[in-house]
Amino acid sequence: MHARNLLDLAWLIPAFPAFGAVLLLVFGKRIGEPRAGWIGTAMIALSFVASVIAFLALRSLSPDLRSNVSQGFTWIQAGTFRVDMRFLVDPLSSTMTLFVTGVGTLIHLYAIGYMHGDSRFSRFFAYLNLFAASMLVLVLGSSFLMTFMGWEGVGLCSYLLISFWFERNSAAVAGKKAFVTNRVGDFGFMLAMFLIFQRLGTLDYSALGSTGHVPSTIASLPHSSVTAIALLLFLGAMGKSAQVPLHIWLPDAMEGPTPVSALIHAATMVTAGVFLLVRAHVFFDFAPHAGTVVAWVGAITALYAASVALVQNDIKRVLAYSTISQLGYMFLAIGVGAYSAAIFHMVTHAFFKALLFLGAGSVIHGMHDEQDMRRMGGLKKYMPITAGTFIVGWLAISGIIPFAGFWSKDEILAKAWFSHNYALWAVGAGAALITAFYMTRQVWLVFYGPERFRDDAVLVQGGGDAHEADEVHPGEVHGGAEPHESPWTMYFPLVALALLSVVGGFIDLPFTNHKINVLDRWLDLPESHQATSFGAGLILSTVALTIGVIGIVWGVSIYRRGLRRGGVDPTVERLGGFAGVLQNAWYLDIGLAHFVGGPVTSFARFLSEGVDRAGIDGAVNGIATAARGGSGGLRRLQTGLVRNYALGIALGTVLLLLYVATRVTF
Amino acid sequence: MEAVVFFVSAAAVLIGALGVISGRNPVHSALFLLLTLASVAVLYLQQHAALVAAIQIVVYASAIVVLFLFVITLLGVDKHEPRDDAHPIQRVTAIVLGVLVLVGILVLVHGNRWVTGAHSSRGVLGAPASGNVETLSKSLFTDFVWAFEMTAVLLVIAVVGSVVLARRSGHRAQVASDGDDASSESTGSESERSTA
Amino acid sequence: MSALSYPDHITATYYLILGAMLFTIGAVGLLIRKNTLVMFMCIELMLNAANLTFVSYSKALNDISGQVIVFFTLVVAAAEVAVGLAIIIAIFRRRQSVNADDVDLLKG
Amino acid sequence: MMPIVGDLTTTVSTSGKLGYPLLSFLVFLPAIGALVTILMPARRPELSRAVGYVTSVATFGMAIFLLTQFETSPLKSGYQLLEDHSWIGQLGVRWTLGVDGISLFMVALSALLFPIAILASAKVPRPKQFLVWMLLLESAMIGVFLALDTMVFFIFFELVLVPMYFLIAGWGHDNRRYAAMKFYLFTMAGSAFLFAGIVSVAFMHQHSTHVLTFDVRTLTDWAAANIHGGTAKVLFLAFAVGFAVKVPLFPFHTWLPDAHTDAPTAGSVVLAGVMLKIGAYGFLRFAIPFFPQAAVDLAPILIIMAVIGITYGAIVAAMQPNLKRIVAYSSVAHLGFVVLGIFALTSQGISGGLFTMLSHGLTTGALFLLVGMLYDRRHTYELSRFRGLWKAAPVFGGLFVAATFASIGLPGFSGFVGEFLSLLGAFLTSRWYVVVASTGVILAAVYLLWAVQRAFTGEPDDENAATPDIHFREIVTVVPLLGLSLFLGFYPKPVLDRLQPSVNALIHHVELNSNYKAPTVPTVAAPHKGESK
Amino acid sequence: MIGAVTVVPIAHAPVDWFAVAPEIALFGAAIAIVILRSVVRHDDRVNPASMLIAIAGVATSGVFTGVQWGFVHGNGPYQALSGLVAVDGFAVFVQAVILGATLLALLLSGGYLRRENLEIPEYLALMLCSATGMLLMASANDLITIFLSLEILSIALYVLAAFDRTRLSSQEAGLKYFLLGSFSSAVFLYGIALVYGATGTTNLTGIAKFLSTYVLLHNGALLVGLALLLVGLGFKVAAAPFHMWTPDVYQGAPTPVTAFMAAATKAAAFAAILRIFVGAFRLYDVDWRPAVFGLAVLSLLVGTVAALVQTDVKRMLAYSSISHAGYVLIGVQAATDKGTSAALFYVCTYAVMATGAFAIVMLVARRGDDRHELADYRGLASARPVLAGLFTLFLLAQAGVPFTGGFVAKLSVFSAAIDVGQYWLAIVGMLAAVIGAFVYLRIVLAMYAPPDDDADEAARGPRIVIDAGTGLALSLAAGAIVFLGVVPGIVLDFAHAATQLLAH
Repeated sequence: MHARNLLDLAWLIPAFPAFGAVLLLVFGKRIGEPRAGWIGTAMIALSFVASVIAFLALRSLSPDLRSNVSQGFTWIQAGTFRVDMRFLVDPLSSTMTLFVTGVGTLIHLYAIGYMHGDSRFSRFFAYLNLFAASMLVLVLGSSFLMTFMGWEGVGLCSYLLISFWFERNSAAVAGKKAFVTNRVGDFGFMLAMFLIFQRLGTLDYSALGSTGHVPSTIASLPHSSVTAIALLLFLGAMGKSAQVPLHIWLPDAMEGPTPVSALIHAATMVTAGVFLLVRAHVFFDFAPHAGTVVAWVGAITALYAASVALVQNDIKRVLAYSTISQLGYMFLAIGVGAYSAAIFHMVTHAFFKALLFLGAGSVIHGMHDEQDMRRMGGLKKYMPITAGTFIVGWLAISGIIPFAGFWSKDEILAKAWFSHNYALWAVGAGAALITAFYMTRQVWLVFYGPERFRDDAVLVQGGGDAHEADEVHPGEVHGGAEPHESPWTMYFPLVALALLSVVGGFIDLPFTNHKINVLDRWLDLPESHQATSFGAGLILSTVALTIGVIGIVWGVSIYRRGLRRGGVDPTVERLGGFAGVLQNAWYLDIGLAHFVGGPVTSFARFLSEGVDRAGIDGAVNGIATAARGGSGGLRRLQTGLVRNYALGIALGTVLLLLYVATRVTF
Repeated sequence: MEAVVFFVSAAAVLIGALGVISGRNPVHSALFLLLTLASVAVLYLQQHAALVAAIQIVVYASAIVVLFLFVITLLGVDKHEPRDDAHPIQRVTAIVLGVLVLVGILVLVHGNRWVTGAHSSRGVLGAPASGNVETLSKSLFTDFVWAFEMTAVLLVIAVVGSVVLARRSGHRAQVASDGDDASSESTGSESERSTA
Repeated sequence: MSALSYPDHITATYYLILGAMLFTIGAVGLLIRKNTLVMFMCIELMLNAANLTFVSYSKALNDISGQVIVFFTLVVAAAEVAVGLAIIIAIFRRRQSVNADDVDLLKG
Repeated sequence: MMPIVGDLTTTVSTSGKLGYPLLSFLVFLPAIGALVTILMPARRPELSRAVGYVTSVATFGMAIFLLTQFETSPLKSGYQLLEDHSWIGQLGVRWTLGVDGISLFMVALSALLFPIAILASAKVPRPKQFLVWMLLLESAMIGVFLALDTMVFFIFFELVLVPMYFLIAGWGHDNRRYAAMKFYLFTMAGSAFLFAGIVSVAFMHQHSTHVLTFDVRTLTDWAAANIHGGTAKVLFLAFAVGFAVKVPLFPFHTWLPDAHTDAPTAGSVVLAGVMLKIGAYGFLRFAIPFFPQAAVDLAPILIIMAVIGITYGAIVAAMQPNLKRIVAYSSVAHLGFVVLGIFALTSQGISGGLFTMLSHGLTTGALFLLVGMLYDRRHTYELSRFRGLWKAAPVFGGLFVAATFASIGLPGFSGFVGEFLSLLGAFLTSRWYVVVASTGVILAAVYLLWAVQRAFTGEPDDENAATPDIHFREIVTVVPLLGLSLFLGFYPKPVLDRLQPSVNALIHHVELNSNYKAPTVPTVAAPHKGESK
Repeated sequence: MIGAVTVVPIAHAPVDWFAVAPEIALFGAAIAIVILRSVVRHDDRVNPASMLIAIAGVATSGVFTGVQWGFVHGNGPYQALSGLVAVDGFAVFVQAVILGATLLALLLSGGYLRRENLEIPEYLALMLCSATGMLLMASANDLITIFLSLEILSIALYVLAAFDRTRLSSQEAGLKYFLLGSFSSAVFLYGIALVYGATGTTNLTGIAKFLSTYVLLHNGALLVGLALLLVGLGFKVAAAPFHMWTPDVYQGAPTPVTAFMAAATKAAAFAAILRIFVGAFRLYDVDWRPAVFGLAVLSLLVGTVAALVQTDVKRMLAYSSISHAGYVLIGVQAATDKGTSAALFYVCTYAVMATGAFAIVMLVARRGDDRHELADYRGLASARPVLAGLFTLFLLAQAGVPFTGGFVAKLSVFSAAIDVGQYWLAIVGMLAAVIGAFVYLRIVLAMYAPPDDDADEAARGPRIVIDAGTGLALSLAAGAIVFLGVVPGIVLDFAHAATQLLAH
């Protein structure tokens, strides 16, 4: 029971960063440049320690008791509706806390160096801490509503952090876009909660049961409402986790400082959707159709984003689209019922994508805020550590054994195959190939080949990132200055994450021997138990590996010599006209803006001008005008001529007599 | 016989009335008014209202009409009034409405249904010959004594009012002498007569 | 109404109808004449119409009060005349006109 | 498992418990303050101000005391601290005051907002007159919520207009006369029907019982039981029109933007903070309890109007070029949530509606205060004139953004609790309307964040850069509202617990007097392992 | 002369002086003033003296009224002077209202006459005579006495309206009022004649008795007569469509006279209407109620709408008095005790509101009584805050704002209408009140408009002087308005009791 008492202290995990956030928000100015960063980092670190303790305490319990709801108080109660402020610690949430706080700590540390000299340095860490707190509430919440609270909290922080440099209009717009798009998802989430409450009478996770026994309330639910709940939850997840078509905010989110991109828009927040669906997997167990939808949306997202990533020139945008693509994999996994695989990929992805982003950040830092890959090249010798770690991340994401990415991606594809969704497998594999290719392109453009950052000859030709031009911090230095390696606060996290990206895969090796795949057992989530033969698994893994290798080789062969003359990108050249389509992200964003945004705006204008001003207000004022008119008429009757007045009296008399005529008894 | 008298005087009444409203010259109108009043008095006599008829002649025919003529001449307005009408529609509407009122009254109160009231609620009429002098004066000083008193107020108002109004507006607040006398004497004379 | 052919006996109805006619003529006169004095005369006509009606009713109802009312009406008429003519005179002094249509200072 | 439900109209305790008429004090204290202010010399404004502060703060203190005196328990659903004195015998009007869960927090909110509003308008011209009107307004407002005699309610309902009219017309902006007149006439027109309704009910009662009374409790019980069918519907509509104009519901809202835009800051705060709630309160106190069946039958109409209000208000708000108009239209949307919740006729819905009333008072009040400060600095509301204010005035910007998210209804702020509950409650009875209404949560983000983006982000030009940051007095006015909103966002229980008994009693009353049955949800005895030990 | 020889013995009916004491007291004062005026010629002390006499007369009359109330309350209502006069609560209430209005009007007049330099004694005498007529009307129980009192009050008012000979507009008002007034009273008289023929009597009680005993197969004469009566009285209360004289006459007449006309005349005329229609012809209410309904609605609409575009404040108030007539008619057409008492209360309240409002108008008009434009009220609030405040009070009361008499008055008439199931009439009334509110608020806005727009408008012209009498009148009116609004119970009970003590 000692362990439980420890677990009841789970509220401390979000409490540390929350405290840090308040502290920095209020006293940030007085605390000042370096210290604020350290305080922030310390808070999240403390929270990491707490998570570790919680993890150990949980592990000490027997598997069937590994779920503890901490003490708390009633948050909202109305009628039979009741939601408590409690924290649920179970394998899933503790896994999440571990990597959220872990990665978070590293990124905080990194940010100290990266944000050096920013005018709102302390504010930045306040936001980061607030984000960490919200994220932890999200994962630790004991009910949908608690999760939703964290959900919105991270949304808020992402808004604040994306538009952290709000002097840049593009940043402000991006922040708003992110929040609003997320709101579309939240719309689904809320409806899902309403439906769940109506059907189950509570929003508490405990009502969802646990693996093994499913509550009768859910088992007996009409198929339609289960599907509805599942799909509505998925809508929420789509918003947060940037699935097509709600992905549009994520690329723009790169307006935020790089640590933000790494922490929020790669490692943690965007995976909240995955977490939610896994948390509520029971609904998907009962709604196969919903699962199919999820899987296909995921697969399409994966392929789509990968294809777009092919031709991006902004170092961060490439990673952004790659993130979307990887998230697609996770949803594909959930769709085919491979929940633990999804979590597995989520974790590994958190490692290597954070690594890649921080690496990119380090490059940008070293290049004095240059983000266009066409102006880079051959940086390996200027920033060796960054390069080395980045390459690790590259191999991981490309699915090269034994790096983390290989295991998780391979598991997902295998699960797709064994659940007889061969089409899904094919799409996933295709996406994997493209991924390997564009990552190779990035690595070569940035770290190998000729150094292009000195000559300004490379003209920036607009494309997918048309607003590159204003994508420059205040006080950017162009060319001239030499690239340099980043301070240790920045490359230490790189190294750490690189290590994780190497070993991360081993927490869940795809062998039937349950001694080895720890995560799977630890999470103890229901699995789609198709016949998985070791042989077939091995073959699939080999195929996946070869796909990765092919992609890399192909990429290297093309980008060995960097760009063509005049800074022309060979891929773009090869794709010809189609490149434009890709650079504009299949025109989805523009299309949405044009075909949805346009009509909506004009409709809104019609409502406000046409209906409200002219229609309703007009009607009201019309009455007034009419009254005035009548008044004027009556006034004209007052001729001032006594005989007219007498006439009026006579008229009245006649009217009265006419009325009398109706009453007289003849 | 009765019928003859009635129709003759009725014709006179209507002719007089129409004359009043059609005469271009106010003096003519006044004279036509005299005709009407006189013939009405005849109709009073016809209906055994001798005293009323007498007063009609004395007060109306003499005093009032004379007063009218006096004023007309005093103001020297015995000239034709202009035919042009500020609101031409007025005349037409007026006549239409008039016709409507008349028709209305005649139709609504048609035939022999004019009289539906209870009979002789406040004193029976005397014999036709008596002209009801006694009866009238009796009820005047018994049943209607209060109404009779009330007329006093009317006359005071008439006196004071005409005094005030007839003053020349030039000098105010102190008693004027001229226009004052004219009207006050005239009203005074009536008051004597009607309170007799 | 009972036959307008030469009647042997004149009922109250005749007088009353005459009264109604007189009343209407007076009213119309007031409406169509511009000379305030004449308009005033028309009012007298109307009052007479009322009086005639009263007297006729008093005969028909065999009730004296009808005639008494006429008496009071005369007094009222007298007072009205006194005041009314005074007003007309006063106005005439300022305007040199008894035309009702000239009196339209107050309007709107 | 409906909690134990008390009776809607029974009296829990009278002022006898207290020995002095607390509620009457609450009503009269500001009025007395106003009279004292009148006596103050006009050329010594500081005296008037002092009186204003003292009175309003004292009233607030009494309101707090009222909160402490209010008894809470599932059975204490009726009116408390009752006072009852004869007033206009001939018309059967009695001076009856009482408070229950539904009115309690409206009173508290009024008492809270007035000192703040007065403090916020420390620099108005002609402060003496201003304060007189403000204090009279406070009196009337509190009276509206405490009156338990329908006619007394109506009297205050009408009386509220006058000070507000003068505040708008006397201290408003460019178009103030038009706005004030529109506001006055609009509401008065609405109350025409309300009045007809009230008097009709009273006389129907008189004709059948030969007792002429306007007492809410008597009429509630009698009308609910004895007025049926078409009559009930017509009367309900008569009430509804009066209240719908006040709320304001969709087609009747057009006075609101003008009134808000041209009202002085204090006026807007009070108008949005308390006055709009009178309408919603009226629905809960009169329209629904008097005619439960009619309310149930006609609920769809009002729900549709509410849903339209939510979406329409938000969309139109997005198009406004004027910052204050945006906030004004946001009120239309928020009050839409209130009415939606109320006519869900579920415990969650009504509680949510009431809670939204409270939190809207806080958040929108804060927004109006901030917008007002902006006006003090820049003398315009035009969005196009603002740019990069966040950089120019960081604290101000931060507070504004905070208020914005509070208004958007971010979890953690009180707005969320209210809106979530009312949507949830409405979902149980009318699902598809809620699906539409929920888009409001998206639209709210759109128009408010768009406004923030246009006014606060970007690089400020010289004019904007010169905008001074918020100073202490202003912080004192805004922070309490936001803080309270935040507190209630995390711990709404104190409020909800006091609402619940009355709300449940109301629903119970409706169920008893109509064919309506509150929807039941499966009740999982949710096992809280943490609790288990 | 005819029959002068025969001596007719006339047994004088003992005159019940007590029944008519109030009227006699008032008329006595009038006579006294006339005599004093004609005796004392060139002496200015005659002015204050006559003013004192006038007020004393009103006071005495008031005392008698009070005594009558006590008597009626104790011994119940009765009829005096062979049924020409009714001594009942109704009469007493209305007389009290009339006397109150007269007192206020007198207080206003003193300063006004001095300011405009007009003959005070004659004026006072006429006003007292007119008031006497009104008292007579209130207690009259016979169509003849009603007609006579109508003429008394009207003829006096004709003169009063034309009293200011220096202003053409005043004389014009007099002429218009005279011509139209005598026209309408001629119609009224003819109506009496027809009713007399139809019922055989002019005594209201007799009529009621007759109608309750006989069922008329042919009600033509009765109804036409009734209609004509309505025309005559509708003219006096300025109900549409017989209202057209009102704006002109109210505007032209000396302002205190306007106040007197609006307040007292309406009270008296409505007393007559109530006595005739609700009292004598109650049995025929199915016939006359729709007609009155029509008049009410028409008056409400015309009165409020026509005032919208007015810029002359005095005219605005004139129009509003038309609409107020409409409100009272709402109470009348209910034809119930509730309605009657509501109408009485309304008349009482309106008397106070109107007098107060016109008092302000009188003051603002300054010497020459011609500054009535809205522009003349600009910035009044800053120039004379108290005056502006009082005017605001009176205007808001007319708009029917709570805690003023106006609210309770409207409340009670609408209640009466709803009580008889006429919801739409009540709602129309309320909506008319909305439009009316616009008119009043326009004036208020003008007063509170900062003087900077249209700067010297307020400054121009001599400073506003408030003489003692006017000040007293204003404070009395203001007090009464608030009193009627806050504790209306007393007066309402009074009005209610009055209807109960109606002599039948």
